Amino acid sequence: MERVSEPLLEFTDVTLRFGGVTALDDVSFDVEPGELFAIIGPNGAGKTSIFNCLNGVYRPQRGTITLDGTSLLGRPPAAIAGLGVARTFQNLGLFAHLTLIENLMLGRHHLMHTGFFSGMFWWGRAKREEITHRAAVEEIVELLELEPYRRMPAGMLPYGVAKRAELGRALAMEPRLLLLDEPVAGMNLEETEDTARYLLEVRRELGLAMILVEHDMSLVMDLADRVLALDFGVAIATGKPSEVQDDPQVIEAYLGGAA
Amino acid sequence: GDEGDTGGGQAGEPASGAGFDGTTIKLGVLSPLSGPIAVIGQPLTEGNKVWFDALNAKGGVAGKYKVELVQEDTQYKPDVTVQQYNKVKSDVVAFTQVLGTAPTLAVLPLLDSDNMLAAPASLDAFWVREQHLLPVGAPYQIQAINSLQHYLTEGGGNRQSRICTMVQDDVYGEAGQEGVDFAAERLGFTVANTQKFKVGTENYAGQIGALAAARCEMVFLTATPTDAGKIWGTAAQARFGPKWYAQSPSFVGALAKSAVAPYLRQYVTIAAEGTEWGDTSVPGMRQMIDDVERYAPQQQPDYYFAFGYNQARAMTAVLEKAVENGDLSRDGIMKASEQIGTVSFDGLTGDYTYGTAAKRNPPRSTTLFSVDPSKPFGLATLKYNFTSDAAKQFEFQKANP
Amino acid sequence: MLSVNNLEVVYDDVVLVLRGLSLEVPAGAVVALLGANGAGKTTLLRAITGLLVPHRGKITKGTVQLEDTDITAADPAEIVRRGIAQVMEGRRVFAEITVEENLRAGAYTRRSRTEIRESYARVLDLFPVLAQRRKSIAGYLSGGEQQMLAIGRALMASPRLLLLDEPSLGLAPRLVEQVRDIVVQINEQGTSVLLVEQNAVMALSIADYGYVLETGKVVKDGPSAELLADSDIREFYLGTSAGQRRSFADVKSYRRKKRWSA
Amino acid sequence: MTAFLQNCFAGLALGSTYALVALGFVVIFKSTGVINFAQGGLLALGAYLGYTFSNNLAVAFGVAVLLCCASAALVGATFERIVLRRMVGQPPFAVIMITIGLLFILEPMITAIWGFDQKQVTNPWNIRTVEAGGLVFGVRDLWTIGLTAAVVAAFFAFFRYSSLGLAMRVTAFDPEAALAQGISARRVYATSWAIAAALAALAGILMAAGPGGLTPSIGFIALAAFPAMILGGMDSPAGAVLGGLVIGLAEALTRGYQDELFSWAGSNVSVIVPYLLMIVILLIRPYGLLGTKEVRRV
Amino acid sequence: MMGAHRNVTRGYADELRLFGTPLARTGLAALVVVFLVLPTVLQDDFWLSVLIYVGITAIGAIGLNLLTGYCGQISLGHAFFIGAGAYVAARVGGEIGLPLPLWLLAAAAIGAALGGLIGPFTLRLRGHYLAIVTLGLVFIGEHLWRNLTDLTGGNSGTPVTAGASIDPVDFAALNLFGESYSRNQGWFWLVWGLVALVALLAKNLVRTRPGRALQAVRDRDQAAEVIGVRAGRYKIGAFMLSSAIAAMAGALFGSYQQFVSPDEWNLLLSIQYIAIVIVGGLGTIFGAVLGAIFVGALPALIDRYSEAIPGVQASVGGEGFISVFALNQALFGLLIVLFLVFEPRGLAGIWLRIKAYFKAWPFSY
Ligand SMILES: Nc1ncnc2c1ncn2[C@@H]1O[C@H](COP(=O)(O)OP(=O)(O)OP(=O)(O)O)[C@@H](O)[C@H]1O
Ligand SMILES: Nc1ncnc2c1ncn2[C@@H]1O[C@H](COP(=O)(O)OP(=O)(O)OP(=O)(O)O)[C@@H](O)[C@H]1O
Ligand SMILES: [Mg+2]
Ligand SMILES: [Mg+2]
Repeated sequence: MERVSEPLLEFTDVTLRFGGVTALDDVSFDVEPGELFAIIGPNGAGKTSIFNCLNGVYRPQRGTITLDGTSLLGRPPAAIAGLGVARTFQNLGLFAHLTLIENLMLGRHHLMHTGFFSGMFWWGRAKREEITHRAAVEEIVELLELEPYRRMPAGMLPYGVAKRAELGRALAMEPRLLLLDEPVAGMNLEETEDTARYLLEVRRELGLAMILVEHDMSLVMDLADRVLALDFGVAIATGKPSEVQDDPQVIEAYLGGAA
Repeated sequence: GDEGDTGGGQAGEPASGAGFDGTTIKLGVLSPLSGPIAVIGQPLTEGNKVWFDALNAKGGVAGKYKVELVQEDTQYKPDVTVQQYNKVKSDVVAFTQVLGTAPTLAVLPLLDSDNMLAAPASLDAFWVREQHLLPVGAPYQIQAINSLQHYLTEGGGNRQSRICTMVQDDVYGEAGQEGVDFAAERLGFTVANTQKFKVGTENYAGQIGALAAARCEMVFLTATPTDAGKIWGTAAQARFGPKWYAQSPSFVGALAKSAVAPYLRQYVTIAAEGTEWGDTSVPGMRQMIDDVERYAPQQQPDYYFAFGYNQARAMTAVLEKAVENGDLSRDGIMKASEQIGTVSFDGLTGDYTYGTAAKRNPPRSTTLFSVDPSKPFGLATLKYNFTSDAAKQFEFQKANP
Repeated sequence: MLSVNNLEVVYDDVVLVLRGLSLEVPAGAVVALLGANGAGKTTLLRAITGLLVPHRGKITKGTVQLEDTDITAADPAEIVRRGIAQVMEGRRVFAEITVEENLRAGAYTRRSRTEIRESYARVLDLFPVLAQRRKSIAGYLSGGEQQMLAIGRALMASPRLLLLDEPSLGLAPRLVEQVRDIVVQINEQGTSVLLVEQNAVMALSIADYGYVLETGKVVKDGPSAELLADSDIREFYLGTSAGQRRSFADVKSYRRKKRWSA
Repeated sequence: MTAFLQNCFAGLALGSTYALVALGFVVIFKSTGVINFAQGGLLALGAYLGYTFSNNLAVAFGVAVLLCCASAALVGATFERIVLRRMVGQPPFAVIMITIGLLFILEPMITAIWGFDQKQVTNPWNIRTVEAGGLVFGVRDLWTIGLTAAVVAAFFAFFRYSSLGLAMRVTAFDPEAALAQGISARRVYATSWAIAAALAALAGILMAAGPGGLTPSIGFIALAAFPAMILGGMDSPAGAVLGGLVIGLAEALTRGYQDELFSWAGSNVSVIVPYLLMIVILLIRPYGLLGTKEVRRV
Repeated sequence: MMGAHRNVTRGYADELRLFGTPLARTGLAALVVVFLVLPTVLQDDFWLSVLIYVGITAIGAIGLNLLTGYCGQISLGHAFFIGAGAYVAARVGGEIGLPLPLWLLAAAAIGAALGGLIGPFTLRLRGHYLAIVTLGLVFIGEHLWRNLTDLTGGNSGTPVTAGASIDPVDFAALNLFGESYSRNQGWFWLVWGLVALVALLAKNLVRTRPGRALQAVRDRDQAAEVIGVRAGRYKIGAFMLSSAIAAMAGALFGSYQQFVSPDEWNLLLSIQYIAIVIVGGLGTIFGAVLGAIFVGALPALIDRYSEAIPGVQASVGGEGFISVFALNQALFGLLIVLFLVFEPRGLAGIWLRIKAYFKAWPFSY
């Protein structure tokens, strides 16, 4: 791929260890603005760990991570969210007792300003803010076809819907970089197609960059611009989807006979 | 009140009104009747009741008006006490018992604004100067002062003796400490060591160790029975044997039957009032024993019972006066409480001079007891009805100046 | 082996989720259960294993029959003791204890120490990753590793009937194959399987019989070969209606939604 | 030095009682994930049952101790039978509240049955002492320490050789998933409540045999055992024992040296020393000395 | 125009109304009427004082529910902050003599400051560990209250003479339209007016950005961080807010009771507050008020009627197995147990059930 601009995200020489486990071993990659970048690899390869480093949940022992020239290392997760990094979670990170709408509104938390006091004294700013942001959230609800679940507590949502709601919450954050950790796990083909469509639509309309971690290879192959394959924390291949798919090391470690 | 036109001092039938329906006088009791402090509240209330049962059997107040108690459980909490006070205040002419320093202080403003009379169930010194309270007995400070005087004159001590205190960390403890400090000033000794403890402490080895290390020859103790038992048990185990003087609420009959009894016999003196339980040579005691046998035969000898009995007696004096004045309204009761003068308790406790709060003079006598398991309550008179000079000089202040 | 008759389940006293659902798992068979999100698959499994109570759910009608015994709303522990084990939705590994302890917990109903040791060795054999991380705290495993643990834990019970709620969820393609093989293998050893899967290709390829669920009702069922040939199933579950797989990149936004019951 | 050792012994004896109570807390926490506020009530109940056996039925004290532990265990198990089994999978808060409710029930029942007055439990120890090396040891204190050690040893052996420990932990962590493994939450709850009640009863009867006798407020000790449980780590039986001893020693020593060292801190500072110590330790080790760290991962 | 179904709301502004539906509006109107009329009908000082204490407790419980129910931080230290507030009222309202709004605000400020001191513990400690540390706060507080004699009056307590007047209205001696009202009547209006105000403010808080953030922190604090919620700040904020409200409740408590002593701020009080928020329903403002009514008024009710039960000893020394007072406590405990077995989500849960039933009506399911 031609370098058209400065990369949005530079993830350089990152090493992350937990006790004896090396989750990431000198991993580097970068993501262009508007690019859909996929990370694949066997279970435990370190994919989610990359996200956790990006988010500031884990602090890597070595390496640098910059977003648009700003270093992300050492910043608390909330600050990184404020810089425009949004994320969906592999094991669902919805707030179980809040309704779907409230979960999505939380995505807009860093875009809003109401504090304890202005919240208590509802009339005026807090109310206006609620209404504006609610409108933005409703757009996402419509886009992701979540209407029937609006008021259902997230804990009661069926698994697939919950995944979609997570995507919605991440979108509500109006991010520059969207991290998707297995967004179609637990979805059937029809639902996967829907999600693919949402992702493409979002990309077309908002032009934001995405990193996709997914075990559904057909989705990765169809959507990704570039793919990084990891094994045991080591980057074993990077490139166009078709190239990576044919890489013998990737087949051996990850795909097996299926692909 | 609406019966104000009967006027004070005018003999005649008192008009019916709140708490008095023309035949029966109702009195309130605000006491912890459940929870941990019910150990005290139950016998106190029983004491109230036995007195009035006996009185009613004789016809009642002025021989014609029966007295009925309206009991409410305060759980020893000030807020519950306020609620319960409000609950019964319009059904009673006065309160013959309010138990607990904090609960009493919490209803005090209400007593003032309602012009209601209540008899507090503790020997706190600052009740003396509250017009709306009707205390009985010699306050804790007096017990302490008299004890110290006794120790220095007849108890084998002198001003150079190492005199210590062990007091519980609350108002009751502070009252004891205040008495000792007052005595120290008047009698010219210094307090060598003071140990404070929290009610319900599990282990007293530290304090006893400290008292022993301070080589205390005499320890004045302010406690309640559970703690006192543990304290003496620990002292006995540590083979620490000073002369203990303990405030009356520290003792309970069960202690004299417990394993520490031999130790208590040897080292402990209890400062209280009146006479031994069952000592029929004292008329007040004779009457009380009779009444107990008749109206509460299951009642064990109990210090708090006697206290409740005395409270009821003081209240009866007020009621008699109010009936004589023909006015059982709150104002009438208050007026009567100022007029009763000296009330005799027939030796159960010292005589109390009532009147306006500023002029009241509580009894200042103390009876010292030694522990004797063969006695009904486990106490044998050591020195009967004794008033020290220092005690006479003690001045009483208001609760909330 | 298992038969569910006309089952009705209500959550929270108001939300009717299963509406007279009936289904059979013959002894020794693998039965696949397909259905969109929210169709009620997980709810059915909960109803079978007696786990509705913590979700404020109730069986209001119908029965669940294990061989000759009625186990409708029986005590869950009792149901496990009768030989039903399950892989729960969302993995539900015990995060604060080690992998090994998780597996031991799975064998709780079994008494023979030697048999437990055998099963243990077998699970570690199936999932070498777990063997490596035997002493790790389960909560720190990666998502896929936790999924393996959840499957392993269910295998530790050595059940007669195994309920699998999306076992392939979050597993790498190579492992999905492996899980398929495991299911086949344990089925061959005599365990009946009820398999809830979104990966319809995988599920139908090993199942003897399949059910399609929609809003709490069975809308289609049949031998898997029949289902695999069904044109609707091919289009909506396998994505191969025209013989060739559609690319996700070409999905049109006006796509028709398939709803059998509509 | 003698004074110091004497204080240490007092602390050890007190700490043993704390350890028993804290162990009861831990057992219930381990299986249900809640603090059992009724522990003090069970302790008082056990003590009064012991009193009835020992005084009213006049059985030998040793037998009375066994009987009171057994009957307290029965009460604990019955409580599970009537109430707790209906709470499987319900929010822990509701269960906490139920233990508070139980405390509210137990307390007045005890006073209704046994009254408020102080009881003296017939026992072979009383205030007897033995002397050794210049130190005086209360016989009851020696027994308390000894029995605690024995019970704790038996407890650990039991957990070592039964799968119950694991079952308890997973039931507390995720009752639903535990059920799915065939772990009967009911049995787990019943057993842990029985054990906790028996431990409480033992602590209660040992305390009641002391010089202070027995009054309904005996259950208050449970409050003092909170810091012991927390300081050791809420889900660690070994931690409970360690915490109990540490708190007991700290309390006894501060009390012994209150005048010399802590007079500036107000009278009676020893009462709050356990809490201060607990706070300091938790700041350094947020899960107590031996507690399990909560796993949080996204 | 088509009549909209009562469950359908149009537009967000509509949906955001607290009393949007006709039913809710009717309920509100009924509550206002009860509020205004009750003290004139029910002049009984007992019930009024019970309800005043209940109201004060409800305010404190709303505060605790924000912390425990919404933010998930269990605190057993509420009694400490209540006590602190009472002493502020005694000094600032009583001694210095500032008027009601000022001593209330002063109490809130001091409460918030104390909460801010303790708050950082929440960053490090989780769940029950935090609960027990805050429990320690009660004991340490009790030690302080006993020893800071100048502030608290020490063991003997202190009178609280803080007045209840907002010039020119004195709630302790209301004089409206030529009618004069008793202290208890005035206090009823004052306290329940404040309950309504605090409940409204709290409700607003929890339905806007900060409230959602609190709940997110409760449900999953790490995920909350990742989506941009500064969990630590909200935890401390919740602690400060909750203790500020607690201190206000304490100040009202002191001022109404006119006397307070260190024994009152004990663990039992904290437990009572926890009981209220659990019985009422965690994470609902309405529940906190219901819980306070339940816990505060139920014993009074049992007290009234338990004498009719056979086997009960109506007074000390009377016949019967169990005294009416002991029975009262036991019944209270029993009701709590039964009730939570029936509905673990508390009173608010029952309310939700009823609502859900009516929403679905006439179609069940
Ligand atoms: N907090 C942690 N503590 C200890 N080990 C961890 C922690 N987080 C991750 N690991 C380990 O690091 C490795 C990489 O985990 P990671 O979650 O990144 O895998 P993954 O590639 O996302 O796998 P999957 O596809 O299964 O989700 C795993 O072996 C995991 O057990
Ligand atoms: N605890 C609950 N309370 C109320 N409704 C619930 C609850 N759990 C599930 N539901 C509802 O029941 C329906 C079926 O849910 P279920 O989880 O069984 O679906 P599923 O088929 O397993 O879906 P998925 O494939 O997404 O896991 C859904 O509409 C869901 O919203
Ligand atoms: Mg992952
Ligand atoms: Mg499901």
